Amino acid sequence: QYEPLLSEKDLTRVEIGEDSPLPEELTRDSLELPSLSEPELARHYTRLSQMVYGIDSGPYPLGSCTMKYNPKFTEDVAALPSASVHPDRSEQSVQGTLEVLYRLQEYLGLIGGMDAVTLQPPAGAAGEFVGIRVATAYHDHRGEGHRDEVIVPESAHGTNFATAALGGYDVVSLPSDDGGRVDLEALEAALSENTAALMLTNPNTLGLFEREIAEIAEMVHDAGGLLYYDGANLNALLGRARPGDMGFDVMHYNVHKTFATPHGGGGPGAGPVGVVADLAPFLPAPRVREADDASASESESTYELFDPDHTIGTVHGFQGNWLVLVKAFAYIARLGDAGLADASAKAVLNANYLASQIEYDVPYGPFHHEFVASAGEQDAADVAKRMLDYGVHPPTTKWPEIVPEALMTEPTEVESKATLDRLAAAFNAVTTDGDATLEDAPERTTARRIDQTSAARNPRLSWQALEDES
Amino acid sequence: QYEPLLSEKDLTRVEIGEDSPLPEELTRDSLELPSLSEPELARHYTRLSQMVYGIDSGPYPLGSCTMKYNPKFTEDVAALPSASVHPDRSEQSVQGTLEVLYRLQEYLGLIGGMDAVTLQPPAGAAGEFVGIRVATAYHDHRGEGHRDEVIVPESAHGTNFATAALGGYDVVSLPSDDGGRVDLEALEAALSENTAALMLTNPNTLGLFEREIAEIAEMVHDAGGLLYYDGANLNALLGRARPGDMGFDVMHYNVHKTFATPHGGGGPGAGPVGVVADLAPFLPAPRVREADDASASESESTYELFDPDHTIGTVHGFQGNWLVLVKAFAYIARLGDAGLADASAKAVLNANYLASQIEYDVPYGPFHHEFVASAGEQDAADVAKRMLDYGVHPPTTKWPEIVPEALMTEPTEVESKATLDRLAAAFNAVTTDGDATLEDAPERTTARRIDQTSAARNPRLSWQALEDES
Amino acid sequence: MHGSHSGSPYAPHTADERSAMLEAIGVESVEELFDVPPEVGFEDSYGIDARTERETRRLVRSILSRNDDLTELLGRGHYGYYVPSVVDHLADRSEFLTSYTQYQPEVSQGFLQALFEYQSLLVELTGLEVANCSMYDAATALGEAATLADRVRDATGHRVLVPDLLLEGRRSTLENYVAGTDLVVEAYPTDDANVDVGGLDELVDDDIVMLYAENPTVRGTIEERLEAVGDLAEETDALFVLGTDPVALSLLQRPADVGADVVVGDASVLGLPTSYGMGLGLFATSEEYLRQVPGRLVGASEDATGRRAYTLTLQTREQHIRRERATSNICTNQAWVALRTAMHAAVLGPEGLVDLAKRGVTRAERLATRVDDLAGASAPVHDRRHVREFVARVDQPARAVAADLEERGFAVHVVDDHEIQLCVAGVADDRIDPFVDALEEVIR
Amino acid sequence: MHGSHSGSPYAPHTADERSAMLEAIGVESVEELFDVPPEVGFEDSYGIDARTERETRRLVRSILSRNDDLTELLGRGHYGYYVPSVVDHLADRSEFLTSYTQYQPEVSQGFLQALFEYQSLLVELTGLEVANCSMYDAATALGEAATLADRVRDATGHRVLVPDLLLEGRRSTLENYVAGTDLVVEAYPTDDANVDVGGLDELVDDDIVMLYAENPTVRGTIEERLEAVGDLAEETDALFVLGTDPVALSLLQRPADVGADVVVGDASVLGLPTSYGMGLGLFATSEEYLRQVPGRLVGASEDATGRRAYTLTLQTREQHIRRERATSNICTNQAWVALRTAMHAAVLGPEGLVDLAKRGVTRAERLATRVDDLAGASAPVHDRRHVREFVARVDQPARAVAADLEERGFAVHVVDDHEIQLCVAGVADDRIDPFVDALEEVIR
Repeated sequence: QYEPLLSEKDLTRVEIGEDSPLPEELTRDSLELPSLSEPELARHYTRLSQMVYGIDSGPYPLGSCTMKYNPKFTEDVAALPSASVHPDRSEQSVQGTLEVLYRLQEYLGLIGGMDAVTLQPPAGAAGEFVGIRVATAYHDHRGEGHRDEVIVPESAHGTNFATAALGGYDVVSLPSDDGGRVDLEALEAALSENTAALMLTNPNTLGLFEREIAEIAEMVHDAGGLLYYDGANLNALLGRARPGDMGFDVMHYNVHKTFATPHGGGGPGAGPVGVVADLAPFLPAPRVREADDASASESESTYELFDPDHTIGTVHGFQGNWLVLVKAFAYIARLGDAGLADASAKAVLNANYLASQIEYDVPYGPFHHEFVASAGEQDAADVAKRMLDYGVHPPTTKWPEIVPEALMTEPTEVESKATLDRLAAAFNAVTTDGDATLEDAPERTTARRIDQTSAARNPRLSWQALEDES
Repeated sequence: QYEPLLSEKDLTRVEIGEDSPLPEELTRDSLELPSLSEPELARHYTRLSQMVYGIDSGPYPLGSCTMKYNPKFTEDVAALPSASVHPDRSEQSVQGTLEVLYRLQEYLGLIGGMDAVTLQPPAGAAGEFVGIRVATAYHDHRGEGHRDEVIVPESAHGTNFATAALGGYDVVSLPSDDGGRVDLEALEAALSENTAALMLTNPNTLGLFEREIAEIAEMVHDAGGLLYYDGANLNALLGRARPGDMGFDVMHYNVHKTFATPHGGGGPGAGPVGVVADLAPFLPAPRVREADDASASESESTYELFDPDHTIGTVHGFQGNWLVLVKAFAYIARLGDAGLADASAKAVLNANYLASQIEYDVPYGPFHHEFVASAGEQDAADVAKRMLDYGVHPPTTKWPEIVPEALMTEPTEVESKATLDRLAAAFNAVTTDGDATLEDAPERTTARRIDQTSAARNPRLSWQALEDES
Repeated sequence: MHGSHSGSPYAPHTADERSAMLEAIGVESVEELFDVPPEVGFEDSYGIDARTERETRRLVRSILSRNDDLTELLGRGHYGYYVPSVVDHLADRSEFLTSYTQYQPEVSQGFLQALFEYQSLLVELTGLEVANCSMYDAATALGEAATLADRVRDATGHRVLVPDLLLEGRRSTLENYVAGTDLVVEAYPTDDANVDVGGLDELVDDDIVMLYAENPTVRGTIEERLEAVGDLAEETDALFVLGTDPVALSLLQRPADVGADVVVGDASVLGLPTSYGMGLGLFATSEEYLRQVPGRLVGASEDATGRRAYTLTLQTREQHIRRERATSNICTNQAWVALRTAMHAAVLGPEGLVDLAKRGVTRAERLATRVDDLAGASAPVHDRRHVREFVARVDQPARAVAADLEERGFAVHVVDDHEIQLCVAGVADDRIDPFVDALEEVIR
Repeated sequence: MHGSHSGSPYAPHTADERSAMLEAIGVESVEELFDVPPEVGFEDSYGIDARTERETRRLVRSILSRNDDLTELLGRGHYGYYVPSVVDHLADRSEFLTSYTQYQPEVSQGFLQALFEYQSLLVELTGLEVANCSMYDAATALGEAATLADRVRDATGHRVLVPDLLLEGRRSTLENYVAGTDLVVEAYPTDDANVDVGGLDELVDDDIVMLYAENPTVRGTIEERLEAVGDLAEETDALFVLGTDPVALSLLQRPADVGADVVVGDASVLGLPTSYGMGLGLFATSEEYLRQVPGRLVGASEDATGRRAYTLTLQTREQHIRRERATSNICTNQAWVALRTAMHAAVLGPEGLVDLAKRGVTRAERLATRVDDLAGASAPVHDRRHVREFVARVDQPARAVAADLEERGFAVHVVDDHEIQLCVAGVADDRIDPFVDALEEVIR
């Protein structure tokens, strides 16, 4: 059932007329937008929502995205009126907000094994950028500003490459070894006096733990570089291992992945960054700390903002995605040690179980939280489309490229065995579908296969563009 | 897509074992119910919700049900933590709740032209019951306990008949005149010294205003009876006419109809009752009033509960559907005089416009908030099923019986012209559908035509009954 | 924003549209459509100001802020169990909230299935075969049980026996429900809060059509001799009606096992927080009375393709079909609360339900022991097992104790001159110590 | 309730299921699946206690209750406009909230359409042809604009000019974004809070790749000579980047009409209440730079049956395809906030938007007049037209004035030793009088 664009329901032009409080040279002439009543809008967006597949619709095993169930109660805490404060309030008047932030910094430090945390980065890629900027500041501070290379494994997230480039670095791509892990010889060759950092995720994008991480860390450190941990896969390790203990110097956390804040159709997330003590002075400003309060007799601490000594400044106009951070805090406070460890245990159990149940070839292993199957002779993108017809969301496709026609699958801990079986059945059903079926898929969805090529060739990015056309 | 019953997903039997704090003779042996995780339940109920047509899905012109858009903000006020209080709290500690109730009593009194209001009845039918019980108490009090008949027009809501019977009255059915209104001669004939009350709704179920209401009131009063107003159709009259001014002695309000509280899949609603001064002493206990507060200097009034002198007692264990009442209060406070009058104006405009656009015969008129079309040679129930295929909710069918194959249609004020046109198009499309199509309808819904007969012949009312069968 | 300035913000139409509509109707103005004779017209105004949404929210918030923020140790038929957030979020989905009675089952399958699951929950809890999908509350369910008894029992019988401790709201509502029948309501004696079986036996004769007992009782005691009550009812062919609730049922004796014919009560102990008494009337009975059941029933059926489908069924019992011969006048009921109750029970699962009920016993009895240890108080007053709540004796006047506790942030029931009642159901664990401290202070 | 006792309450599996799964995998225990060498394993615990949902909610509520309940007259880039309830209810529908980037458009049409409508809203507001569907906030959008300038302008240019009054958070973020390029950020002078066009002219040369101005300015003044700024940019082939927001744009000059090449700003002035600075980066530009735009774009297309359908498009600009040659590193963005912004704008409609903007002018200027009337204060400091906010001079030290106001329940900005800034955006009408009274008291 087609839902018209708002502009197809109404367009009303309002002239900025004589009752304008401003002289006309300071104003626009008119504004033309849909003018609709609340009931009409409620129906519009209700209908649109029904054309969206979310976590509550079914399994969503997008590899590397950690699509886990978002507990409803965290929405309630973020919606508390007391959570709605302006960032320019005096510190004294927002002690509650500062306490949440401080406690979350502490939680994340514990979980990552890091000495200092900033909550400012509004997303994982922003966290990476902070990491890279901190690395630059650190090297500059030590008089090693010449380091202009960042090493990134071939199988890394695209953001790693893009972030390094945004930071002004040359990217040195690192091939994998036959087992799908970092090739130590290649690493040795890549490292030099120009190495600023190696960016890794562990387990890597194949779901494999980099067993030689201690040696890797030593090599990078010996070369004078820093070791960066991409937190995208942290959901595999809660209660089992900490990046700080592995020798990582700086890491980001994806709270929308590991700590179950909603993905919101693409965001907002949050990408806090943790660092070892040596790097703490370079973190973005401001951070939160307990104040040395004269009135120490009080049972409640007082919190204050402070700028790290050699701060890189800010990477956000204010202090990041507060409403997301408070949900992450609530999630961690709810689960505690036992819940977090259980989440990772079941995430790993689920990934391995699902891998054992599907008929597509699954190279490498053993896996942690995700695995990458190969669609073999089939086109992975077609496989994904066809899986939609079986009522499930498909995995990430065609990446990492180390596996041909990759189906990168991360079921997370929230799926029941019954759902994993249903998901496996969907994978397996597609294995026997013929080319024609695959190419025609999906056929049971709101929209059938969408023409991406013409969308890009003839970009129509607004209702105005559609009108111009017709 | 079939959604299994919870019991088809899991059934877990928990034994009331040795760790029970009670001796086994005081306990059951075991409890067997589905044991599912929050993510699984979120999906279950999300999926179930998607198989329900609500106001936010599209037009819902169920005649006599006044399915209007439910403003979202009233949910927020009902969800305020301060709204969650126990009914046995001291009056002093729930002044906020009492003030809302008092103000709502006042609002409803103004809107109905009534002198006293009780908010206790939890639904319209419960309101009717209060009205009937109050009438009994009133007559008894005056030594006229012999009055044992309640007159109800043929076209009245089924609840009127059932309520009168529940109150112990013989029901005297009153035919309509050719114009669809009360037949005054028949009324004259029905009235006697045994008449306790006449129950009317105005506009009546055909959407017609009982123009001779003043005369009707006089006749009933002359016979010593009371005139009861069924508030189901009050949405037609806001700002235009008040039952009290027409001579009604007692009335109920359906806050889920007139005052936009959600219908909740069948309830809860609320059915406050207003009465003229003579009947006030008989209302249910307790009611709310302003206290004669010694500290009169305060700007805020103090409120207290009191029992009317000759109260009929209670019709609810506590004080009715508070969470519904607070939404009704917020709705009235939001709209005010102008908004309420506009709601009725547009409800009447919409009904008349829609009536003018549909090709089915629409006898009687002019209409207020609703009209009754006739499906003619078609079966009204089939017409309704077929309308589902056009994506709209059908009207009430086969009632009132005064119109053959009735299609009782009440679009309410919330529908736009575009939606009314879509609704008319759906009606009109069905006029040309053949018998086979009608009998097969609906074909585009979640479930196809459901077999009502076998459901009633072989009642299976629980998952246990389904299991026993298989 | 159509109409936001001077009309309903929820009613659209531009001036152009209104004109077109009037033209189609064939009138000049909306006024013409109102067929109200001038002598009964309303020319005045109500005097109710319109407000913006924000102002309205602030108004209600401001008024409700006059409610004191108390920890409620209140029960007696209305309980403040914590309702998991997921229940709010799912039940508030507008498809559920804004739909109405499932007259068109083909587009209401989701709600029907949820109600079917609610019925099934009650079937398991009660052991009876039939549960309807709601009455208004415990009191009205009790009233409906009496009219059922009136219909199904010997026409000569007319006595309904209820415990002398019955809550006034329930007794009075019951009396209103039977006012149109020949039935009379009489109280039987209780012994230390439970049924005085001997005393009851003396009252029972063939004129009894209904015998009502509660478990737990209004004083929180667990009824110990339900089988005996059931036997008495059976002997006299009276309908045995048992009042209880889903949490109690998760642990206490199954009504079917003690011979109950009808189970009533408030099912919203699951699903709703304290709501100033808003409830959900539980009504379950045996298959024998299926066609006499009041209220709505959802049944399983098949659609035209043979697939499982749900529908309202046995509607010929209902007022919209049967009119004055209906089994009840109920139409709008508490369906959405039933949905919430089903959801809450599902979130708890059988383990959670049993655990919640068990904690009701252990926490109540533990608190009673602590109160008993205080100088100036003894508890429980009744030498019985308790669940959720109990009566305590205080040396000080109970009213003054309650008032002093209220000043300290706690609400309790006053039962008698020197008796208060304390309920732990909705009370967080960490509020118990402060309560005991406050009680100790005020009863000194 | 699986796993609620000692594990994650959001992860199912009974013991039986776990056994079956382990068997299928071919291992004895979950531990075996963890391929973590002991030397980097974590044997300790974090020391974080688990809590029930209720306890967790109470914990957060208790902590946040330490935030004072103040009326915020705060703005400067973050505004507390009232967000209609319907926005919360619709945006919180879980399909929207719990989905992710629309990699599979066939099951994401609803979100894509909403984002397409968001883009269209910005196209109308800015007059530019292309709007992406979000950056993080105004500051990061400004940073992205600079990297865009770096890509599209003469490779030899390296100067970025920004107003000397630019908010520190924006300037610092911009500097971080250009740290990996040759660009340097320089400030141009302002004159009474607006662009000093003469002073700017002196700074401009062919080495300028980007010229940034804001309307309204950080001090709430309306920029009067945007055409002149646009002309200067055009003369030097610099990218003219204009910072603004959707409410301001509803009334103020259309960026396209003054020659803006890129519009940035915080679009969450609609859609979010005050959120401690959480925002929504608005990014619009002309078609010329389409293939250099950072972030996601939704385009209209057709599905296999020829029906209109929406999809993410031009993804070859993005990091997951183009890696180090991407137009930005952004992946997760602020899509859900964009949805809320689109909804809020739709609820207001064009009339409501224009009205909101107009009231921003009249209410700010009216408050300035009232403040000016007070002894010990003068306002506005800048002899300009204002929208939403303005700077006031106070004879008393500004810091003390702000602190005293805070004690009386009002939060204001301190701009300088004797300057405070007052914003009316989110302030209810009936809070203005009390504020003026409080201000009068504290500046005496």
